[in-house]
Amino acid sequence: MKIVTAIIKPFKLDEVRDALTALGVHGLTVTEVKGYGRQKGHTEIYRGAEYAVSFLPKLKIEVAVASELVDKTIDAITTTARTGQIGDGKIFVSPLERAIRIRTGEKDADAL
Amino acid sequence: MKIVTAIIKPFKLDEVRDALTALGVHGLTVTEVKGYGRQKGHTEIYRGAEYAVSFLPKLKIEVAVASELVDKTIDAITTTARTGQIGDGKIFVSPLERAIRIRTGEKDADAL
Amino acid sequence: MKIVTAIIKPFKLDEVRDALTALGVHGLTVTEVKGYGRQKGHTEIYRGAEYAVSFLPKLKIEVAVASELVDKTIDAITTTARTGQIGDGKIFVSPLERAIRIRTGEKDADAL
Amino acid sequence: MMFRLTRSAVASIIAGAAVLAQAAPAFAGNAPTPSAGDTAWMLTSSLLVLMMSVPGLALFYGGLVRTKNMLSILTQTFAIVALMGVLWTIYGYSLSFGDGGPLNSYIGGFNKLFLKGVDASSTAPTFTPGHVIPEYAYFVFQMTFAMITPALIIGAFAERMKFSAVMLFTVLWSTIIYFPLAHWVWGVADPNAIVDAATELAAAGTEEAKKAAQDKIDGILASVGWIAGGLAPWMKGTGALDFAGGTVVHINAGIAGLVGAIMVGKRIGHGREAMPPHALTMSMIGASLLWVGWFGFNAGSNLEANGTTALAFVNTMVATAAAGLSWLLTEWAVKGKPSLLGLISGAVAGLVAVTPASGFAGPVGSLVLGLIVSPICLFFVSKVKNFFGYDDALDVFGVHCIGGITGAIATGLLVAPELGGVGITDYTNIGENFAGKYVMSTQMIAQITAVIATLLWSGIGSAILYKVVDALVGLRPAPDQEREGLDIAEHGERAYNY
Amino acid sequence: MMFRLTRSAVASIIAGAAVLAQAAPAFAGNAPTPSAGDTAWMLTSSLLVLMMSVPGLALFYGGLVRTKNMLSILTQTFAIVALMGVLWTIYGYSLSFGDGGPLNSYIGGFNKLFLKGVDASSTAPTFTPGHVIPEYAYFVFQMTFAMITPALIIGAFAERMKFSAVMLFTVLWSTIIYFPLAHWVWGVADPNAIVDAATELAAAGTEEAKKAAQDKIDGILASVGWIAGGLAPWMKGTGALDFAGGTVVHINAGIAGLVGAIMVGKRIGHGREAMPPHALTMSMIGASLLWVGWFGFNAGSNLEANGTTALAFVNTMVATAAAGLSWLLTEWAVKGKPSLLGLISGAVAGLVAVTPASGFAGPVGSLVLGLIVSPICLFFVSKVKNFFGYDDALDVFGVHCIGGITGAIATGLLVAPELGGVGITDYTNIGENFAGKYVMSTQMIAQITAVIATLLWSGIGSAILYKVVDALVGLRPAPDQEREGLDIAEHGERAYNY
Amino acid sequence: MMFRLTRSAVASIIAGAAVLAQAAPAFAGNAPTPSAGDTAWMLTSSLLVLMMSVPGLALFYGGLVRTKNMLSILTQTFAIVALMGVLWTIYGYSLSFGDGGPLNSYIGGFNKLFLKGVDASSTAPTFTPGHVIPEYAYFVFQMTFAMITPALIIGAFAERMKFSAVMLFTVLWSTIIYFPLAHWVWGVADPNAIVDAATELAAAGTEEAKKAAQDKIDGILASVGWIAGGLAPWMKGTGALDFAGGTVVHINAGIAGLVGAIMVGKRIGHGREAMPPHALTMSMIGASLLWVGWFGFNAGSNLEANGTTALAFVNTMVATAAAGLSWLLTEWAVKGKPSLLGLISGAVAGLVAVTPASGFAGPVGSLVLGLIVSPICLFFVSKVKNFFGYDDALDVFGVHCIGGITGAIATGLLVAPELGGVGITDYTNIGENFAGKYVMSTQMIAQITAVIATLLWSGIGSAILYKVVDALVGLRPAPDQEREGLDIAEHGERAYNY
Ligand SMILES: Nc1ncnc2c1ncn2[C@@H]1O[C@H](COP(=O)(O)OP(=O)(O)O)[C@@H](O)[C@H]1O
Ligand SMILES: Nc1ncnc2c1ncn2[C@@H]1O[C@H](COP(=O)(O)OP(=O)(O)O)[C@@H](O)[C@H]1O
Ligand SMILES: Nc1ncnc2c1ncn2[C@@H]1O[C@H](COP(=O)(O)OP(=O)(O)O)[C@@H](O)[C@H]1O
Repeated sequence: MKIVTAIIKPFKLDEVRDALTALGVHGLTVTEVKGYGRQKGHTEIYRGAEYAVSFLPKLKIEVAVASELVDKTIDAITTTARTGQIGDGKIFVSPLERAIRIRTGEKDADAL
Repeated sequence: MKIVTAIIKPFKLDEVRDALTALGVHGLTVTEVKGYGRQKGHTEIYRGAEYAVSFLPKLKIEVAVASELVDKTIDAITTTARTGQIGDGKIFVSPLERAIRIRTGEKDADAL
Repeated sequence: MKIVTAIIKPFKLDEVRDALTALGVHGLTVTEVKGYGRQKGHTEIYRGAEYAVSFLPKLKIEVAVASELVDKTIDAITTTARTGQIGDGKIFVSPLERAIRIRTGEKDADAL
Repeated sequence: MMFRLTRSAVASIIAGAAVLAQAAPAFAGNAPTPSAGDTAWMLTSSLLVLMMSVPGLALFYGGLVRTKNMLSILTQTFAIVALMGVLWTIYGYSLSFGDGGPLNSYIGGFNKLFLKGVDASSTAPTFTPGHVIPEYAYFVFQMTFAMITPALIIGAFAERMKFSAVMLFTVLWSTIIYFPLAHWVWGVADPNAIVDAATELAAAGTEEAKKAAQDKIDGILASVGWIAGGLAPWMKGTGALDFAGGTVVHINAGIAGLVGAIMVGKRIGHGREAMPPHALTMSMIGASLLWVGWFGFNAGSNLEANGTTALAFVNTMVATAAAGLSWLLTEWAVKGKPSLLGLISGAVAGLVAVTPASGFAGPVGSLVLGLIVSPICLFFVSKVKNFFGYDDALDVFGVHCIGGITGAIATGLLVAPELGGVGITDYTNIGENFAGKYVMSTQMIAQITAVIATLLWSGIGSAILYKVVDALVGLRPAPDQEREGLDIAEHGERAYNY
Repeated sequence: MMFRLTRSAVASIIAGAAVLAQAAPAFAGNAPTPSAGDTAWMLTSSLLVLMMSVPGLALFYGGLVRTKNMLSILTQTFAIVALMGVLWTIYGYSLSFGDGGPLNSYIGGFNKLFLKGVDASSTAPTFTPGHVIPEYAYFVFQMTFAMITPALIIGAFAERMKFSAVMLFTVLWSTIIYFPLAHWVWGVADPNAIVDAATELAAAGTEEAKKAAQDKIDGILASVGWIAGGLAPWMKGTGALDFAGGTVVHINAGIAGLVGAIMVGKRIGHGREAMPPHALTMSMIGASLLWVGWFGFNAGSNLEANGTTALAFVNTMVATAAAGLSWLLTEWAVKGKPSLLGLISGAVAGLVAVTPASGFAGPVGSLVLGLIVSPICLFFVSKVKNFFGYDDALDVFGVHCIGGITGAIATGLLVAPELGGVGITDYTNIGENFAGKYVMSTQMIAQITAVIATLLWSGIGSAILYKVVDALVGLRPAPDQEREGLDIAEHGERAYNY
Repeated sequence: MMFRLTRSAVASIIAGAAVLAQAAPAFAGNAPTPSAGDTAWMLTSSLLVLMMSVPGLALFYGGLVRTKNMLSILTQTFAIVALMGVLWTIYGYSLSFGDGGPLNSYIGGFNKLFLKGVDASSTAPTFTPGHVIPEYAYFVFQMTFAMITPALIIGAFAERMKFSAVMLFTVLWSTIIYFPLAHWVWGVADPNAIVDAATELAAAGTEEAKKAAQDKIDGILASVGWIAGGLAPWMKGTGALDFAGGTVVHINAGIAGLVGAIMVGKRIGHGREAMPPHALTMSMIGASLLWVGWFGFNAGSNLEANGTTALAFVNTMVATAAAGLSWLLTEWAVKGKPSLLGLISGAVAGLVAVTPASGFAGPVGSLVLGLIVSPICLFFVSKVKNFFGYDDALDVFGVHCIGGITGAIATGLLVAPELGGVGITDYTNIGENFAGKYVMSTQMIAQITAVIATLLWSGIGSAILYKVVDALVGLRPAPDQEREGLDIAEHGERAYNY
């Protein structure tokens, strides 16, 4: 199993979620994050003071999937989350050794 | 070492925390997340418009533990976080290669 | 590639970010988290009731870096985020198998 | 801003010997002086209406948009208020309440530009012969109405119009639509003048004296706003009743909003993305302050602090309570849950509906009006809006225009003494306390004329002005900017940095 | 709502020839007319009291609950206000201030259902012979009191009662507990009637004339609320002093809240989970608006704008400042840190305590009252509450009931001229400006009677009503719903979508 | 608080026979009685000024700090208000408005400690001979000014001063700086006394009678605050004009804030870390309530509800609108984006600038004043502040002190009849409605004297007091506490627990 972590633009969430459900991914976890990268931020001016805001609001999506589903998952996310502009985000894949469903105690594949 | 990540229902935090401390886990990190899964959300109605809210508030707990503690940790979380209803959440275990305590520079086991 | 995850004190963010950019790390993702550990919290009193607040605000920084950059990254973070007081935080290093840039589809090293 | 004295008001006046004594000189043409009580009430009312706009309306609207557009609502509202304060002082007051000479039935004049000739001792008449208030008080009370009306419009095209467009539109719209309309409906004759002339008539011995006096009366009654004086042929001299601005303020702003919402187009993601209110707490604060401030709007419109003022106050209280409750219960029955948003939307609908009726209807009439207006508005904001699919973001049309029409029509009925109303007044009838004759059919024609005239003038006029603004500065920001939110894109700020 | 005229008030009246002149006719039985100044003040006061409820109280309470229950507090408060506005118009006013005929010492009558017989020229007496205000102003001022009182109760069982239960309870409680109690305490005689009768008595030549006049006086004094008139045998005709509602509003709501908190039970997680206020900022706004609005509540209760009104205003200012400071310092000393919540809780405690005393005590007396009430309330909300372990979520009992009792008792002392108070009034004593005789013992008996009567009537009555409501619709939502929060479970909305 | 009657006011008075009739006795020395209308207005004004402080100013400031210091601002503001309410009652009123005997030009006396000798029938003179208001109303109106002034200061050293230091400083500063200064500027003669003496003079037959009367006049005019009476040799008897407190309130607080900001030092991270306002929504609510409440501050300062009151009201409206707009446009032009913070900062700057001029200037003069004050203040808060690098956190100096100075100087010009001002008044000139002689040069000298005197007295005095406080309790919290935020460190609470 793998944990697929994607950093995306906030307004893309619903599309990505739908694409993943279509794949048969039954669940995911979303976190509001701030991203720093190539994408330029904006400046805010309060009376005298100017602030360069380089951290931009992004969403982090974490999906635990069976290894064989990883590629499909990546495709689904890339296609739906892409706008073609700087700041679209990243996808990271890390190993997942075990998964447990708290309610039932089911393990690994059954837990997803 | 492993990173144990648990998605739980918010009001279970204190119980889980206590169970972990009892195990001798000295620290953990909590993040507010939104979860999508089998658990049904609710609908909100604002004047005309209806919204199906499918993302539910959850807490993500991350604990770095020595490998031998993983099972105990999982048990502690499952038992305390379980309500038996859909939406209780998941536990994920991933490999952790290194850990450093910033204050002292202590490494790995000593850093936890 | 590795994912370096650091839990730091909030007001240290800018310093850490600058140190990393100096290293040539082009991006990172920040999450507001609550940390529980050795560092004592404070008590809040509302009319009659007293609450011991043991969860303290921290920032979680996630950086995907090429393996050879890991040590430099760790040093950069430790030196800048350290105040020498309890609660400075931790650094965790986990394996990262794949990375994709959503915009271009670039892979791994090129994606960072 | 009623243009006819309610009989009860006169009654209560006649009753008080002291007051009569003070009123007497007026008939003899001496200048009456303002009473401290009336002045205190009018100043209090003026600041209450300001409070309706900022922070009231700004919060009511602001809470309903998404976080990223919060400041754009607050800035637009506050900026419109500031802008109108300046325009009103320079030429708005003069165009609305100045003397239009031969054109007086359609527009005021330039005689009061920059408050020319007005000082601390100038006075303005009330609706009770022999009573006046400082003209400055009248000027500033009317200013607050000119401030809030354009601010009401922005809710319709919230989250997607450029700030520059909003400001430019406000300048044009207030000048070309609002000031003339205010003159049509509120450009009325000075009761003292009528009463004096009528007194002459009564006293006139010779025929030509009679004729002279009669001509004088006719002249006075002819030189008023055409809706106020019922000057359209089919109105037969019966003017429309609008105690505090159902037509000039609410129908006017409501239709201008609808047209704007349609012409600027839907918000990106409308219908697809969820756009829940970002802070209902703020909307509740706003609605509450609207309610509190509205007493200045309605009861202040009596221009005095007397029994009729208390009546307008009671009506404003009762209709609002009834309408809030009625929306809550309807929603509870229909959608299964009683929501705060429904409750406060109902309260606002009640306030809008009772506005034209507040000084004419009786409390029980207002209670009924409140109970019925909510289901009507709810039907429009849920069913009608979805059916036609226009994006009236904050339901300016559904609540203000529809609620305003309901109130304007109802006023024609509820003023009837048989329905507990205060009846009609005729200043020339000095014998019987200015009692006038109420005829339902004629009155309803007047009411409907006022409604239709407002819908046409403001609807068509606004459409043209939006086109002009679009041509000059463009109505809409770039899609990316709209997506990022107007706060950062247009104002370079964020509402919250928690 | 004081039912006795303060001597100073009379003094200031007697002083002004102009006023006397106006007052004179009253003695001769002619109808006095309302002054614009008094009318303006009463209308301003009415909207201020509305502002106390919405948004004031709603925010003060709402800020103290958890995010997930914010809207439930706002909705309950706003809905209760709307509901009471309707009930008050239909029958509340009649039951509270109508004529109860033979039962008049216990309850008003049905003669004013739907405001029967009231129009813009109707007037209500004030506490100065020869003065009146429009009855509509009196009606709506009293309405705002009926709106806020039930809203005060909800703080005690916040976060855990069904909306339907709250609404049903409000209907029953206001009808069966509040309206009668208001009549007991505020159902007073028209000063003009007394003075006229007393004048007759003075003028009476023959014995039977004397007797007739005396009977008239006795009749008038007998047909009042039993607490107001001191009609209980042990009260010996000395009525309780409650200038603005310490008993009817605060003790009444406070005890009803305590009973409710106990009967509905503790919140899930009470004592185990931390339940810090979700937005003290909102509570601070609420407390501030309560303070601002409370001037309408207290100074408005003088029903006129005169020197006594200014006294009530000053007392409200001074006691609140002193109480806020006193709570802050006590907490600082005892708990080590001065908190905002403590400061605003103290201010509210001061407002509650000074309410019954505001028109009777002197400023220095109010200063002292403010200083002592805070430690008393702090002791109840921290020590007593924890000791008994009831879950009075927002301390309605600890602040309103205890503060109200402190104030009610203190009023009996602070009214004493030796303590800077204004003394007692006796309208029959027209010779010496209605100077009355103050006897501490009798006065204290009257005060204590009022307190105990309120505690018993409201305490027992409320207990029964909660049972009824529980039987009919159930008091409490399902545990899951309570855990999810009432906002989503009951209203289908969320307070914040940042 | 103007100490001269504006001619227009007199005019409007003289006009009304009724009023004259009432005024007449005053000249004969009889006690006039307060009118209900004036009393209602003064009480309304008092609560409006309270609303400016809490929640107005607290929110305006609170929204601009970081989340972690929100409660510290709210607590400091509310606590200062409570503290000043107590001090004012005990000795503040006496020191400011009591009789200082031989020292009367510099300080009031102890004759009114604990409101000695004041009761509900005591009255205070207004600026119209023959008019009075209840002294309690005057007392409490003035109290609200003493409450807000020290609260204005805290914005300058926000986020970094200990609560104990703030409280101690407030006690010392109000006692040693504010009360005397208030007496200098607002310690004026009773118009009735002057007019009575002048009447005697006119009537005086014999030489010594003339002399006696003249001496009386001179005596009265000499026993006033030195700035009010123009008693400094170079002022030649021409007092400074400050209608509502440009010097006493705004310049005074502004300079004290600047000194404090410098002495306590910069915030940790100032210049390096971004410190954006945490909730501009709150600042907008605050600014709006400041505007609404300011009508009590300015128009209330006329102490009556008449034409001049309406003028002050209009000026307050117009200048604020113009200044808000002007800041918005300047910023738009200079920085490229029109911001909400700029808009509301401009509005506040306009309110500050028009304060001293509100009852003297004409509406057009106020319009111009509003347009120019914003660029001036913007220049100070952006350029000057950055140039010198002091950390005036919330721009108390840049907006209140600079805006106050602009207004104080402008008042000297705008009062000129040629510029639409109301002109100067001289109570001894009873023949021509108290018309006085305006000489620009002398008037400007008086204005500048008032400004400089305030800057020196408050600047130097405050510096000493900060040193004293630092020595006694320390000004600044530990760095860690400052970093954690004053809310938790000092008050043990958090503003938001979402
Ligand atoms: N090395 C990295 N480690 C973790 N997150 C990163 C890294 N680089 C970028 N990100 C995240 O991806 C987001 C988008 O990256 P950015 O460079 O702005 O645009 P693009 O994705 O088009 O390259 C950033 O806002 C950040 O949240
Ligand atoms: N495949 C997944 N990857 C990541 N998080 C998941 C996944 N499936 C479920 N979750 C998280 O677990 C939570 C609970 O899952 P859900 O299916 O609702 O109930 P249950 O845990 O009883 O199966 C979800 O809200 C989501 O946050
Ligand atoms: N075992 C752990 N797993 C995950 N996070 C941890 C763990 N231990 C500590 N942390 C995080 O590190 C932060 C600092 O740890 P703490 O023990 O308070 O001080 P120090 O870092 O000086 O040891 C904690 O607030 C928590 O967020």
